[in-house]
Amino acid sequence: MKKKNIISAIVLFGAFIAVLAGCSSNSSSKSSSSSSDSSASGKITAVGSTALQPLVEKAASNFQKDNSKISITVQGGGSGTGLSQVQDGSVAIGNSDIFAEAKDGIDAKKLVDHKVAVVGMAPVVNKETGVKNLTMAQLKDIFTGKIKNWKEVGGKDQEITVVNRAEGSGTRATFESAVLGGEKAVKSQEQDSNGTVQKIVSSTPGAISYLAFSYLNDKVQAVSINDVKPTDKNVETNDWPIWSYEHMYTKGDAKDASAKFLKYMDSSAVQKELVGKMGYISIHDMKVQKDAKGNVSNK
Amino acid sequence: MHPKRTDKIATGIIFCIVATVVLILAFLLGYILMNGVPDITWHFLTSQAQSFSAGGGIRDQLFNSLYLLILTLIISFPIAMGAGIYLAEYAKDNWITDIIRTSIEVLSSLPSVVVGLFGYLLLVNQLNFGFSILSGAIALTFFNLPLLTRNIEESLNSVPDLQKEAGTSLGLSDWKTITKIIIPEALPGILTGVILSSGRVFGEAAALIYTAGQSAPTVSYTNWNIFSSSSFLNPMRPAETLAVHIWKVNTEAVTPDAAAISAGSSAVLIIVILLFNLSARFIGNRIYKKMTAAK
Amino acid sequence: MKTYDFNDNYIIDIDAENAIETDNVQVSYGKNQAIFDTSLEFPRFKIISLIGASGSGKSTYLRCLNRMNDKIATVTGKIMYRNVDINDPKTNVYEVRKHIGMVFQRPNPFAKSIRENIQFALKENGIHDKNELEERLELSLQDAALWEEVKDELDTSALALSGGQQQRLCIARSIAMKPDILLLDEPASALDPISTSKIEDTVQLLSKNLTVIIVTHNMQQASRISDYTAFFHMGHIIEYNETRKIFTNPKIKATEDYISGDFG
Amino acid sequence: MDDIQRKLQQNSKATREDRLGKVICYTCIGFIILLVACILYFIASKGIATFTKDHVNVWQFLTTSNWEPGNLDSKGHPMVGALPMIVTSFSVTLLAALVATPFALGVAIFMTEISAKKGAKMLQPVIELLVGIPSVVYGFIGLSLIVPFIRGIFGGTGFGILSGTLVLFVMVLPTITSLTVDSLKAVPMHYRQASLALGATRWQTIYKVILRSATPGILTAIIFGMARAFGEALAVQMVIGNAILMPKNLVSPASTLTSKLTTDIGNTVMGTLPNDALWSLALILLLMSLVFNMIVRFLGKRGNIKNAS
Repeated sequence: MKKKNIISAIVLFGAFIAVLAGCSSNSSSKSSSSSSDSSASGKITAVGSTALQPLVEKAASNFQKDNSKISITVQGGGSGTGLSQVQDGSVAIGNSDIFAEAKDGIDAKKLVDHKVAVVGMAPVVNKETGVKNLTMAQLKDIFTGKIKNWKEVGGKDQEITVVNRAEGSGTRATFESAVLGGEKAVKSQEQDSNGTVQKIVSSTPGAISYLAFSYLNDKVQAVSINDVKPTDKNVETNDWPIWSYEHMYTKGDAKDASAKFLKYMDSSAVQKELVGKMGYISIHDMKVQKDAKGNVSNK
Repeated sequence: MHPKRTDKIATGIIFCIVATVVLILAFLLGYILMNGVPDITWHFLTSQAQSFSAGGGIRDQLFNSLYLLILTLIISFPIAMGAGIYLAEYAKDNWITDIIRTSIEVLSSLPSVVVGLFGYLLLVNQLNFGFSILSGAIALTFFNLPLLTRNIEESLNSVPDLQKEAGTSLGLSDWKTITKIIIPEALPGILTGVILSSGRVFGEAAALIYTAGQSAPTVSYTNWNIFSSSSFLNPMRPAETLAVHIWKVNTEAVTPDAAAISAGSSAVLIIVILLFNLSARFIGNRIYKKMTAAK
Repeated sequence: MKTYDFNDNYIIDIDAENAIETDNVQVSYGKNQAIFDTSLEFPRFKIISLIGASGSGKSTYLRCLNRMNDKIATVTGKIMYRNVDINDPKTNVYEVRKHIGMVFQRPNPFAKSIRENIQFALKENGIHDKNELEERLELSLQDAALWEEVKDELDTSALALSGGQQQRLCIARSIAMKPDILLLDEPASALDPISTSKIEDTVQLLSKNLTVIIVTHNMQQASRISDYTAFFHMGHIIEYNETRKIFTNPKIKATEDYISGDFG
Repeated sequence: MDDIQRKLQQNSKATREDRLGKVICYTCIGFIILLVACILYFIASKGIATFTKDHVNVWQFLTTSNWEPGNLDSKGHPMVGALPMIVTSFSVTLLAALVATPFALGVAIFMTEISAKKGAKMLQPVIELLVGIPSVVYGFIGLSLIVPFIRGIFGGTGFGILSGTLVLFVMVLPTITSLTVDSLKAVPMHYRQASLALGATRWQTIYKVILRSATPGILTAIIFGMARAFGEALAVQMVIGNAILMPKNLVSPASTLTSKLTTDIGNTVMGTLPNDALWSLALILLLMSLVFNMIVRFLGKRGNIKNAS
């Protein structure tokens, strides 16, 4: 039995080396697997935003029921990863919750944007602060560190704990462009994921942060701004200003399988059903549009 | 002073420490199991995960974790074995050996996120393995290697030199002596090491997010063709493991029952590790007894 | 401490067929030389004991004879066995050890069954015939005076045996290989008197078919069982003669002092 | 006769086996070395880019505390000061090892010297089990139990070095314990017997004989534990607070090298300064663990000499 062990060890080791060697020689012809051709078959890899991942994943699995020849792999990794991967051509689709133009190191001209959903974001505070509404100016002062106690905005005598989002994340970029107007946020805690922020805000007295609408629940207090409530309807008309697109980028125009899948993402099957279930707002329902610089215009 | 008294005090302190640690451990395990066990149902174990509706299970994640573990062991164990034998039997006491030991220790102290990113750039992108079980297994091998190697070396060293002399004096080659006499005797120690490192592999998430991926595509458990992309055995498919699933559910999921899934998955993870632990111990003892004919 | 002149020595040439002989063997551990310039002849089918104080180099010298010092020390000089210099790095050391077996001071049975302990090396050396394996098992255990004690429990672990039994098992393991020469490194020093005498009986029985070279602390043992005796002192061979003569009429003062216990 | 002579001078199966064995072992060890070299090169080349390509001053990188790699300061230099992370990483790791070591020692002594049979049988599986708890789970337990606990006692938010230390303490405990057990077991039995026979009490034996001779092993155990604490990302990230501020005290939010790395790496683009700067953090992490390794080697060697004399 030991002899077998050793032999198998050698064989495996050899195989491992061989696989490594074999694959490294493949890597020169890497495009074959990712941006594959022929009309209704192929392999699509979509990488990037973790926030967008569940939606694309679900859509992909529905899509594949009717298009069995196309196989779609959806992965997270973050918007930055998605954008740089699609720019390198190593994946077919890069998911991002930030405009490619807004990201350093990405040449947005080479990429084609496919907006697939809109996500609204709302400031959230710990329930015990007693604050349900803030003016835009107050919100800005809180996040720039000028207001330090909840009693200054009509709440309890309690120090404010700002929980920001990770620098470079789409959520933070959206929030800062809508709220801070170019000023720098106060240095504070940073968290990357909606789930963790939700948990921290719900359990830390005096905490404030912001979350995508889909993460709002009764554990945290969503805050209205200037008495406008954070609802889908208000986002559609831009009465609620903190929102952004979810993008799926391709390098150049989408081809073949990718094009078919992206078209499916835009179809009412996805937009009416899935997008809403995910807590996103359908791109079809928007009455306004926003460009990469944050300028809003009517559709 | 009073050695007797010191002895009593010291023993008392040690008992307190042990009690504290046991309490912490018991509390942790209790916390995880109490929170999770009520959520474990047959349905939970045998159905697919759901993204945004309640009632999803962890079937694929559980299988992926096990499969990834096995694959990791298949890759890392032989290498660690060879390296362990080298260090225990062939390495001379000089600066080269020093460098080798240092590099193994460095490998073990690399932050998992760095290993994950290294795996991501090298395996996923450069070698074009994609997000796959294979990428994940190789990335995990990076972790596993130093732990296993060290452990194997120690287990081999713990076998008395007399045994080796006995083997060589009979005209057996060093290699035969090592593989047939020393390794069987060191087996229980080696197995403990494998169990320990398996535990780490099982719970690892940060390195896998970027290598094995965070999605569990639907696979068929009846398709035994290892090269088919829908086969559960295909090592080139992306695979979300249980630990990654817990991470994902906790951080980004909008699943209504995320808390329950997370608690249940954690409990399942602990239970699986427990089972694995016990069975490895049992099998190890059996093998040892069989090899040594001890009753 | 008395000092002796190492050049003052008495080494006989034996006029018989030699099993093995060493020519000018020197051993050093790093910078420390442990054996100086040793040339000895060991006649076939005899028992030769190597005696001397602790650290005199007798064990080191013995281990040279089947190249057990390869990895720990530098050995120079010639060791002739069947007209082949087995100390030559080109010589196949594994073959050497098949013909020149060794038993160590402390019993070291494998953590296997009694049967496997004997048969393991045989199988590895290409003997797969069941009958032959069984035959060798029985014969070697009989020669080692162990058969009667263990014949009913051949498949139990060797580790369950007593120290004396384990040592006899180790001897059986070596002679199952049918060696020409058997090297024994203080084989009885860790054992009780009864086990010791059993081993001495075994050794005398064995010498009918093979040459035995035995290192021992125990001078009575040396005088009881061996035909020739070599006295080592501080890495030098001082006297080598028929055992009877060494113990009754040592030629060198150092030997005399050692034997009479007036030493060091 | 001739046959034997011939065999003595020829290679046999055993020679070939040995050669093969050596080749296998050398290949394996070579593979590991290659791997380490690859990773080192990879991290070093990426981490150095910040200084070579983006012209950040190394000294400034290590000693200033302003971290906003996306923005330039008034003089037009990128603001990448990693000091807060370095300080926090060091503090968390050292504190965790400091807290965990006595516990690990106590448990290990209990398992090897005091109740070698029953105690070890009970504790061993539990400790192995703890290694298997994923860091995410530790993180969430930390977030839901330790952070509120610290907040309750010390006020503030509860996030910070202290919470990180406590979480890491539990995480490194099994590592240090099991390695310490190994090194205590490696102390030969006759040391104990000799000491006890001289009339020493059990504690004297443990303290003066066993612990002394196991010192190098115990130090290695601590370092392995520290290594784990150092590299741990997900769990620490959840309880440390992730604020790039110099830690003022043990309960103010701070950020470790790993937590920053984990939080931000997905949001940066390969090849840009923010990304390079993060790799520089990884490089620091690596260098720091190298330094730790060397310290331990040094200590271990001294311990050995002490034992020998």
